[in-house]
Amino acid sequence: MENTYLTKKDVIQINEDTFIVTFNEKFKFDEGQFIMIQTPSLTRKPFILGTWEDNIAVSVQIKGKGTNYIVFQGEKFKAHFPLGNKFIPPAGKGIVIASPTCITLANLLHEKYSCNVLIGSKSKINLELPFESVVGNEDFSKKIKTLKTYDWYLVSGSKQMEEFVLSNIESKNVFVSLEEYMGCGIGACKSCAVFTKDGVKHVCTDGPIFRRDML
Amino acid sequence: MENTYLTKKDVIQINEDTFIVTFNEKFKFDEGQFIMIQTPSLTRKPFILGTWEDNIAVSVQIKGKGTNYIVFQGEKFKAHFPLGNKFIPPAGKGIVIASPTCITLANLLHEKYSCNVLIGSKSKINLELPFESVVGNEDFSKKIKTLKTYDWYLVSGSKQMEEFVLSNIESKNVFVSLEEYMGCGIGACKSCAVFTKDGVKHVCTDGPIFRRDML
Amino acid sequence: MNLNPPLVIASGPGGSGEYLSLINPKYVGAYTLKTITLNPKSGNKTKRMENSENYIINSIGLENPGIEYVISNIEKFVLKETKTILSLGGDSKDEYIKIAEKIAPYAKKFEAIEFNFSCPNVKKGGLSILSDINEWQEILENVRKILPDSFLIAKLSIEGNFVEVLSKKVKEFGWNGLTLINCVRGLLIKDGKIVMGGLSGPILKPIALRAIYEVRKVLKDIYIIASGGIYTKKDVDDFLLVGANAISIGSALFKDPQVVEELGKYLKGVER
Amino acid sequence: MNLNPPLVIASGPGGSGEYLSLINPKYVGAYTLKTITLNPKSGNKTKRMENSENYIINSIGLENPGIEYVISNIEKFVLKETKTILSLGGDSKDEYIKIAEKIAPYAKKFEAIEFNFSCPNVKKGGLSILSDINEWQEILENVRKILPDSFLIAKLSIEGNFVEVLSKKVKEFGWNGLTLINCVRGLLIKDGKIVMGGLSGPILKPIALRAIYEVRKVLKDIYIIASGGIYTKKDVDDFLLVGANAISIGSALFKDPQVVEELGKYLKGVER
Ligand SMILES: Cc1cc2nc3c(=O)[nH]c(=O)nc-3n(C[C@H](O)[C@H](O)[C@H](O)COP(=O)(O)OP(=O)(O)OC[C@H]3O[C@@H](n4cnc5c(N)ncnc54)[C@H](O)[C@@H]3O)c2cc1C
Ligand SMILES: Cc1cc2nc3c(=O)[nH]c(=O)nc-3n(C[C@H](O)[C@H](O)[C@H](O)COP(=O)(O)OP(=O)(O)OC[C@H]3O[C@@H](n4cnc5c(N)ncnc54)[C@H](O)[C@@H]3O)c2cc1C
Ligand SMILES: Cc1cc2nc3c(=O)[nH]c(=O)nc-3n(C[C@H](O)[C@H](O)[C@H](O)COP(=O)(O)O)c2cc1C
Ligand SMILES: Cc1cc2nc3c(=O)[nH]c(=O)nc-3n(C[C@H](O)[C@H](O)[C@H](O)COP(=O)(O)O)c2cc1C
Ligand code: FES
Ligand code: FES
Repeated sequence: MENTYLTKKDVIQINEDTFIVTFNEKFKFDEGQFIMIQTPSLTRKPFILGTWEDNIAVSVQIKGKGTNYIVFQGEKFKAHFPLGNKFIPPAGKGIVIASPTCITLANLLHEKYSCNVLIGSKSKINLELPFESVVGNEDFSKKIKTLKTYDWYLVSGSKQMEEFVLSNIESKNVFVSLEEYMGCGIGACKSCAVFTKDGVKHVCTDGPIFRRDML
Repeated sequence: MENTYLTKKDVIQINEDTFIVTFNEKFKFDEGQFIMIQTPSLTRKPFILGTWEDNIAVSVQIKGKGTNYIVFQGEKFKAHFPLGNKFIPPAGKGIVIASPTCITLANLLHEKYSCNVLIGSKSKINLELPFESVVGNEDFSKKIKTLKTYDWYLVSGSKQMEEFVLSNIESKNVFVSLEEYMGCGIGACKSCAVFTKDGVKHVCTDGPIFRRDML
Repeated sequence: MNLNPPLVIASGPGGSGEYLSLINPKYVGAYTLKTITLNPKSGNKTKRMENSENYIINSIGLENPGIEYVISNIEKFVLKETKTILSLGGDSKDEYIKIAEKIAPYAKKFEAIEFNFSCPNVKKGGLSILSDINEWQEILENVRKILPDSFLIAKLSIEGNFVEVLSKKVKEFGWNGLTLINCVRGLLIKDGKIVMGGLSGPILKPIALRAIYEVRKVLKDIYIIASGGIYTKKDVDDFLLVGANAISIGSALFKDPQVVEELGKYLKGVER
Repeated sequence: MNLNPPLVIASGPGGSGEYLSLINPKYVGAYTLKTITLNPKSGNKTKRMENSENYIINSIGLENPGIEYVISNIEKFVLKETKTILSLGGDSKDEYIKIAEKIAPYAKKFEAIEFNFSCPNVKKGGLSILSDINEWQEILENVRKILPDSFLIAKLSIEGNFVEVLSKKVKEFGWNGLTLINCVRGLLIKDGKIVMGGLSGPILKPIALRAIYEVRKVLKDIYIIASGGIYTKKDVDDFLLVGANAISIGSALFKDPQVVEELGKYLKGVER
């Protein structure tokens, strides 16, 4: 694990409120891992790691002061990374169903596993994407109902999106990237608990990606 | 009493850390009265009212965020004014001994009563003044010891300056402009107490200027 | 108690009505006077106030002219423009009881009488009247008898005992309301100097919200006036959400007295 | 206790040593483990944490594997890189006494044993162990007997009773130290949802400073670890000025673990 500075390379707008932020630095990480980025907020902020145009990148949706700082103000960030576990998809053809906040991870998985990607965005996407996207709940729901033939599914977006996919796709190989408030990202603070069939687990050390039968 | 907006006209630097701020608005007030100006701080900030080049003006020494805001950021301020009592000097020849924070009051008194003014500044004065000034403690002390012939004295500056004048000038007509932390400026909060021979008084409603025998 | 709007000026910051020269009484449901004690008090030595980023700290020490003075000038203390809440305090059981007896003949002139059991700036062996819970209960019992017809409010904070435990006692002894919360004891070091006093302003909000939440959980039908860091409409909404009946404006007066008009207007429009 | 530097990692935010992967142990005087209870606890439901401008609010609910697990894995819990302080908690007198008995054979492995009497997020009829002061004193008495050679620290906050009153009891029963203060109960409404928990971070600083000031005034020779909103050198200076022997880093870990190195270096240079 590293605890060091990263510097901002580019900011690329995806839709209304979500931006890809690329870094100048290169470091090793596995698909599914995340980073905790320092901002003026009292806690560091977790983001899923991915790639964009050969750079390490996160995709950040503006929520409050911390995300606003990362996208619009900060140039150099203290951060610790990589955190959490590698996502190892089962064999076969998979699809990543993601909101724009997961575009950089989707991109990485797409390149590595040639899996399909479906981006579901609330608002118009302003960026040319190398994979399919739909805008709005209605189109998203329709689309999901047609996706029955994949060997695995990774859903990463809002709770609403995750629940919709879970209740419409029956495969046991549906994986979900969970979000809970994170204080530390390293298993110390116990803020990111999820209650699973095997008892209490932590998104930061046991996840962030869980298979549906765990939940 | 008014509770309204004032707009900044000019900012004129006096020395290292003190600035005259003039306002576009005209309103009635008496010599010795003060104003409470709103800033991002949790309490409004008191300043002695005066004049500069025919404008109503305060002179502001940078102390913290509030004063910094008034001098460098704010353009329009909520404020309530005028507060406190009129200073009515005794008959005869008087002198105002003041730090740069009281230059606008000194100016007003100078124009109204043709009294003398001595400004004692810690640092070099960058502004042409219509009255005498000295820089540094040493010159100030020397000068004070020569001032024995006035009918009245008004001291307005640091506690240190006031104490020095009080202990070097014997006249019963030494008046001191007091400063205590002010929450309200209107006699409500009781934060600005001074303990006098006549019991507890309040700078905002009984002052801000007190004759030495009161203290 | 029926306040329209349900907005109260807090005891202390509002003095004895001085802010009426800066705010429109139409938006004040009731104006609480600064706490009065049996004997006059000249208060603590200065400095009595200081501000930090998100709090004010004060150690006024209940400077007040004493109850006899109030009684002799009663018409000055019963405000014409708004309903008036009288706030009373003391250092001992006897003082609380005596002051209640003295005010009894005039009690009807006030919309409510609030007893300040939580001033962090006066001392009884270093602590407040709450350090002896039995003595405190005797106060509750006696005052209720002495002022049988008054709307009696206890003002509490979070030190001394759990606020929900104290609140239950207040209800048990037949009192009508609670003001939650008073300042919490704090200390600030500014320019190398120690300033001690009670904390007020934004710092109190999450603490006051929780206190009211816990008290409302155990007492469904007591009148609660929320106090602590109320400056904005969101603050008002939050305090109503956790169960307050009215909100009180204290430190916000020091920032901008117009907040009363703004929040008063807002509250007139809110279904209570 | 002799800590060099006099800097402690607070119980809870530090987990059971996880932050040693991010900070240099040279600058840690002692590492306090997250509070352990008699039985394992899975903690409260989520959301367990949220941040606001100047505080963090958490309701972890003492999630921990229980004392038996700790004993079976004792070498994992006694940190190699730094001195370790064990933190123990409970919901009742019996639990505190039993856990003390269980750990007694291993007590020497820890630099000190801290008892958490102030967690705002577990319940005993809605309140903490301090709601019955007599029961609490029996805990102090019994634990001292069960662990005669340990450096015993009581961790208190400002609710339940006056902190200086509780602290005097701690000393009376022969305990060695105090950690002041734990989180204060708070409530935050974010996006229309209520988040309850303990407040930590900058909001606690003026409250903790005052608590330590008051306790030091009445207890000249007890070891005091300051806890509450310590992020900067000025914070360290302020807490030392009011009488703390050591300072503790909790929430600041979440902002920047390097604060430990910065303040640890600073403290190594300070004459204690
Ligand atoms: C494992 C994980 C991966 C994530 N990956 C991404 C990502 O790739 N892209 C993305 O845009 N967002 C991601 N998030 C969410 C992102 O961390 C929050 O949106 C961000 O922290 C908000 O910070 P803020 O200061 O702008 O918000 P605030 O104004 O502080 O709060 C706004 C909202 O964000 C939540 N939030 C704030 N701080 C945290 C925190 N430390 N941990 C979790 N939630 C928080 C709050 O609970 C609140 O609901 C991820 C969250 C987790 C747990
Ligand atoms: C009657 C009176 C008249 C004054 N007239 C002038 C003047 O003409 N020119 C001038 O430069 N200064 C004057 N002052 C002092 C001025 O009000 C403070 O310097 C100013 O309030 C500091 O605000 P801040 O936010 O910059 O400081 P902070 O960072 O908040 O504090 C810095 C220092 O200023 C003091 N201070 C802060 N707020 C107040 C307050 N509300 N009342 C009193 N002191 C405060 C603090 O105690 C502290 O010592 C006067 C004070 C009083 C009481
Ligand atoms: C300067 C000052 C004086 C106060 N005096 C009293 C008082 O005399 N009696 C009382 O019950 N509360 C007093 N308080 C407490 C306030 O009424 C109020 O409960 C507290 O400040 C929290 O609310 P706020 O954050 O809106 O100020 C005082 C507060 C301040 C700031
Ligand atoms: C997430 C979190 C968990 C905590 N858990 C514990 C705990 O298990 N035991 C304990 O004694 N204190 C616990 N605390 C309190 C801290 O040890 C510390 O006393 C408090 O947070 C104030 O210090 P700070 O402002 O530096 O965080 C916890 C605090 C936080 C923020
Ligand atoms: S974020 Fe702290 S334990 Fe997971
Ligand atoms: S400033 Fe409030 S009484 Fe003087």
